[in-house]
Amino acid sequence: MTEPITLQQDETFVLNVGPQHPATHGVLRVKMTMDGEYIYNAETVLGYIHRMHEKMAENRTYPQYMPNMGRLDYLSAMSFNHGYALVVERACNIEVPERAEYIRVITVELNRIASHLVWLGAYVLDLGGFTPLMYCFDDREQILDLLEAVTGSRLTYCYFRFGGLYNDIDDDFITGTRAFIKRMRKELKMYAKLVTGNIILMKRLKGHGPVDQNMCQRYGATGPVARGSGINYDVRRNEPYSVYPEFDFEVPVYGEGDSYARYLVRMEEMEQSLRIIEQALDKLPDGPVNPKKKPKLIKPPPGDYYAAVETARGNFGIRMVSDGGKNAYRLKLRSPTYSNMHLFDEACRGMLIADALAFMGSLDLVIPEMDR
Amino acid sequence: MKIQEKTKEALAALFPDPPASEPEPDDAEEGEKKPEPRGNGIIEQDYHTRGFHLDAQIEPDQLIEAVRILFDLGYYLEAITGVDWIKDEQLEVVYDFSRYDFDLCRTVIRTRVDRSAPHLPTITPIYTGASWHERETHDFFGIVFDGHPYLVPLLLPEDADFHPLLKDFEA
Amino acid sequence: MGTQDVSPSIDTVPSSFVQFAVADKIIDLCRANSLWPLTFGIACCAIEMMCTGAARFDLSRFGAEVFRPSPRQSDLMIVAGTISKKMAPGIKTLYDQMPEPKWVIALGNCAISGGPFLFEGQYGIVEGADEFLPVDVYVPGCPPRPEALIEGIIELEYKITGWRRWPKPKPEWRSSGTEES
Amino acid sequence: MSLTLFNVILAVFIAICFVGANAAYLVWCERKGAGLFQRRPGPMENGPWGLLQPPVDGVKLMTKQLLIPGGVDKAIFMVAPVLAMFPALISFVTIPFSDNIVAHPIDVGVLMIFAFAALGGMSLLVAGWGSRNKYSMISSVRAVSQTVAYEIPLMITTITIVMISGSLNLSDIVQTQLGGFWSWNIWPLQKQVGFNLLMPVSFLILFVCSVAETNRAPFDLGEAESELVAGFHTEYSSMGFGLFFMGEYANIVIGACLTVILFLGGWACPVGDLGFFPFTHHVGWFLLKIYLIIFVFIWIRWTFPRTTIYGLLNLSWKYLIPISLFNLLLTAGLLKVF
Amino acid sequence: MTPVPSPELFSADGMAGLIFLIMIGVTLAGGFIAATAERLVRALSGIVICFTGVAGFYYFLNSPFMAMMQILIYVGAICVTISFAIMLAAPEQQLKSSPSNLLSGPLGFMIAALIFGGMSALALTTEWQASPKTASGSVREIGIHLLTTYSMIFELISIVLLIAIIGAIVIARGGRN
Amino acid sequence: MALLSIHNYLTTYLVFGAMLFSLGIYGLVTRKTLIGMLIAAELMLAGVSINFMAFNRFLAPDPSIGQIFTLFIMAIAAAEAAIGLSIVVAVYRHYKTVDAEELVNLKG
Amino acid sequence: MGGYFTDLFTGTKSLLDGMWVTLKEFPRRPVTLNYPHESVKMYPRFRGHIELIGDKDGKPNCIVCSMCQRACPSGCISLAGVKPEGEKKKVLSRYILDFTTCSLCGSCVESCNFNALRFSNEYNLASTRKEDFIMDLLQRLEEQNR
Repeated sequence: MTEPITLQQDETFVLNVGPQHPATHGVLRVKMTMDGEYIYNAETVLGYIHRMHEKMAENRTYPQYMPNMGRLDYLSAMSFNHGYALVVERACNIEVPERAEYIRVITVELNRIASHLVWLGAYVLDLGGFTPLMYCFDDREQILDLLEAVTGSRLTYCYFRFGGLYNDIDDDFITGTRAFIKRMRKELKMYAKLVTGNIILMKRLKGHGPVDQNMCQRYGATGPVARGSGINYDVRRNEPYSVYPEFDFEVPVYGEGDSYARYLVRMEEMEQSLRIIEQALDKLPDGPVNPKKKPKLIKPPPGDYYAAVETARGNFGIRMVSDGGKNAYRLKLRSPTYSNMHLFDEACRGMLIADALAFMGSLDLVIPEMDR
Repeated sequence: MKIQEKTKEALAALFPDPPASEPEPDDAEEGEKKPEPRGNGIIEQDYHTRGFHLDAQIEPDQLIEAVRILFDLGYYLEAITGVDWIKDEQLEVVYDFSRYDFDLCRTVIRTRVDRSAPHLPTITPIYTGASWHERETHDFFGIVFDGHPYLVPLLLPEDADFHPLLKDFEA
Repeated sequence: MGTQDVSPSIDTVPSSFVQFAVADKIIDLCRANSLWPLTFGIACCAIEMMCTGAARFDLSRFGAEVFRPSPRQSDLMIVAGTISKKMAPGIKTLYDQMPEPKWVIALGNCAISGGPFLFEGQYGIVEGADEFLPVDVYVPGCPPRPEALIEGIIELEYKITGWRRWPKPKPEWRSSGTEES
Repeated sequence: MSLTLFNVILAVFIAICFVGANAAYLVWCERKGAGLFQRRPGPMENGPWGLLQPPVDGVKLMTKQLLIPGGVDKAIFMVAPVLAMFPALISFVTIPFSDNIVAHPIDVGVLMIFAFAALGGMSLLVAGWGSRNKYSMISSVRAVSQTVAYEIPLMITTITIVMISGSLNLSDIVQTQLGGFWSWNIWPLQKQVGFNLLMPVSFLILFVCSVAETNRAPFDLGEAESELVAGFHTEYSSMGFGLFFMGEYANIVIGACLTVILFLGGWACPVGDLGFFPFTHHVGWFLLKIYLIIFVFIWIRWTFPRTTIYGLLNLSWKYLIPISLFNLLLTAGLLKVF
Repeated sequence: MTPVPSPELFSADGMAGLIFLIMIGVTLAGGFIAATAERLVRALSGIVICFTGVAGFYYFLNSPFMAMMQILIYVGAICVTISFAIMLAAPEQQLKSSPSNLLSGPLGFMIAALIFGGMSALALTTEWQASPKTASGSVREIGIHLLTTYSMIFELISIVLLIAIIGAIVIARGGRN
Repeated sequence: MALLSIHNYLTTYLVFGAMLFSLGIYGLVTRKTLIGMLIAAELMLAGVSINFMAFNRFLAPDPSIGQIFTLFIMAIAAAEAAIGLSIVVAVYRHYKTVDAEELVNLKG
Repeated sequence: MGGYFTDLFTGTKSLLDGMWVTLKEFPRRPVTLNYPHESVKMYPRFRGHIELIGDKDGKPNCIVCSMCQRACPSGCISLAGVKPEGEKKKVLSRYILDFTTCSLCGSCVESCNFNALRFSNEYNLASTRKEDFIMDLLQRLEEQNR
């Protein structure tokens, strides 16, 4: 059903998907103009969970703003912690101890797996399968247990500090993580059988939701969406930060540009994350997790600063404008799904509603991160 | 040729008389008493302290041209944002660009408009994805992007008539 | 969709057609043990809500796992997340579309009072679900642990029936020491 | 025939009880089964193993407010759930639970089941229509086109069996499969047709079709949650929804019964005649078989993602119909030869 | 035709009679709705009820096979097709249909009443001659007849159906390409 | 209780068939839309079929003949419905109406 | 034509594979923790709401320096102290935590230099009243000492 269909505008009706709709994973609203079950065009309405993050940055001190990072994208909160820590460290020129860097990478990658697991479960739920969601959440609980033992929270971590971490990890965490890696490898094989190879899923995803490279460039799509379209772009590789250059991992790239390619990219990323964690655990140095000298008051010198990290959904950038005060003068959060979702309108035209929703799921949306 | 130099060369064509290479604007930003608005031109920034490589300040009417250059060089648009310099009575609009390949060059294009009548041309014909970014900037700062096909509030309620990120905004 | 005005008070729960006390009690008991929530997540707390339904915590043990996508078939609205001013009318509509008797749980600090997003001069959020909904049970936390949501549902059952079926477990530390590193 | 009419009334009453109990407890089985497939226990707290959950839900649904959305055609809105439940009930009267337990052994039993299944399809249409909701509308159109598409292979397969048995009467169809499991229609070895390799395939087709006919996952396009909210019953609350729910499970039982009767020997004992009591063991075998089939229904539902409408039609037109047609011809040829 | 003795109400025959009466009521009501309802959706519902009732008559007329076919074909196929057509072709405001002019209502009624009067008079006054049964009319016999005596008609009907399907596709096609 | 045994008389069915037939006629005359007319026509066919079935049951020597006739009627009705509805759809596509009286363009 | 049958067979096989996976899970023990029956033990670093640490006599360690109040991003701590006659140090007289706006970031505990604050292990708070979560920590400390 990929051949283009001439749609007639005079026979259309408007279908309002959302803000409360099971497929939108939150409070996104898409006004679809439909011709039968085909989509004529779709207008996305955002802002149902706009939480004023950028305004809050202007009236909170730099350390006080850290908790917000956990709530921007609650599924990969660690990456956002990392991004914010990076930009402030860059601005104030704070050295991070090596052990802290390694622990950061471990927690970020664990969080990335957790995030992809939620995506996998929710995506298959979108496609109508319920059981994989339960398995994914069960596996995710293992990660949450590990991270909770370290950070004290399950979801909205506020673990990174400028120059270091809230606290060190212990041996239980290391043994637990190793056990988890072993378990997860087995579970990934199970998912491959249960979900990836499933003919129904393949038929639904292969060849649907095409996103090409030109489109990625025009919309600024990053992360698995870009990598599913054959763009070898991963901030961890292209713009190395933290200790990522130390690790041997691959950036999965698939050129098909369809929903299935994005699906495979994420599935493979989980494996690569496991590899990174394993290497980081092996190389984990001793030492403190907080720098010896840390400015008492965080006051970056005036100017513009930028930092980007690779979250589970793509390139997350922070532009921080400082005027030398205790608060940021302006803090812009460049969230990956904001750009990724934007291409939905163009790409979904002429699709069946079922395919369009499968396509939307493959973009891996986290609405609060989009609306900020 | 490294992309950074290429970009710099291409962008330099925008400025008929390149500004003197003295790092005067840089100094101005580093805590001088009189924050003199920086002149147009390109500055190469230190990536390790700033996080980006090229920093070009241009006139609003040069915007389309500059963005077209970057599009042709394979840049993608990361974000558009505004900064309210209330003391200068100006609004700065910042365009962040980055590249997909390993030859990394983050480029920032910034332009300033008057706070009383903020108008800029839209770049949606070049970067379709700029649409939401421009709408968002319109939401937050009230900057009008001329020629934008659908400039209605995106993040704020449909009937919102306030611009919350302006420094003189009060709820 | 047709909406109707329902006065925001829990006293409007219609008493059943059987006017006997025992029958009423049985009906209350049935209602309390068959709370079908609306599939409606807003933000972070929605993920914890999903966790509560998932294998580790399993809301289905209490007969409350039937997440209905349509408000017409649900009894319980779990407001899980920050309510923005743009969203509030929508939530109100959803609440009005639910048939009586219906209950509301405010899950997480955002739904209770605006939570971490409450600051002076804020322009975007509603400060608590109870500003426009009759909230029955509050579950604090940011986000609350899934146990807290289960506790909230038990609390709601207590409110409906006046009988607490399970005692509240006392919190314990995992290791003997209560000090943290 | 009028002499048996009184029995019909009685039988319908019994059928209502049977279907009601079945529908209620199948919901429990579904939830429990779903739980066990998903590493969790399912309903536990209400009664032992949550066994009181169905009555609790039932009472709750019955005492809930019945909302009728503004602007709908009330008569049509109200009649749809009844129309969903009623055909399933009627179909039960002709199902032979054993050689002597059948409410009303109508000569064209197979046809009757199909006829009332068609009536059930009508109810979805009416429900979706009466709701005045775009999701419901799309959903009901989908559900009906799906039902129509899958009736074709279902009927062709059934005709194959009818040809083998030489009767439209369900009891007669079972009678031809007596004498051990090897004489069931599912196996290629047949007294009448000799060696037909396509019989197991044909069984699979019938099974897939009965899954599709009952709108179950992976063919539950009508109530595709992530696309169409709750499908045709989006606007139904209280018992209106409850009736749809029960109707769905009643249809599952019918589908399972049909599968068992046509292919798995109905109430016939797998090996000779093993029963201790001449009366119960047949019923016992029959129930065992249908619950086994229902277990597979549940198992499938909690394993697979949903297909799309075109995937579903593709499956029907590209695979099921050609294969079942081919099998029909083959069987006819074999019948002629042997 | 020999008169049949009236049964007791609470005997099996009596119940059968009662059910027959109810069925007449339901069928007539359905037919009435189908013929007069303002909204096409209701008319469709009416005709579904009516056809189900007619199937009941067939059952009483010793032909369960025809009863089932009636439901299967009329309700399962024809009514569904009609409903699709209503959905496709009739927007909300056109679902209603009122009498086209003042005359057609009474006129239609008069014609209908005339035909009904004539036909029922004919039915009541004619002396119907029953002939002795030579066969049972079972499904098997129908099948044998269809493939022997009436095989020509059977084939023709098949061709008509085929042409109808092709024609329907040809005519209705063309909206989308 | 003579009423309880009326199902054993041929006349009952004949009168009843006539009733459905005339209802169909009434509908056909008064209905404005094509679909409405089609429904009415189906009603008439049902009335005719009942006659066939009744004669078949009470009078005919071989009771399968009437059933075969009714079957044929059903087949014709199905064909008619398919064709009629495709015409309705095509007409609607073309003229955006299903009102029979507005379709003057069809003439000539 | 070859694709037709390969499709059929690989498709069926993939479906059976999936069914085998779920079937293997069916007889396994659920991983569920029966919450009201089994109590969950909290990790030592678990972040509940904060509570005061008392010394041996049950007096709070707090010296009313207000660091926690200043560090809190959402301003949910309000405390006051009185200076009794003849003593140098202030004594805590009121410590109110508005838990409904807390974001559990841990800044307060981190900023406390006098070992006066810690996280409690109350993970299952729920109430029908909102006011229950505006906690008087001093009172809570007294209750714990009792």
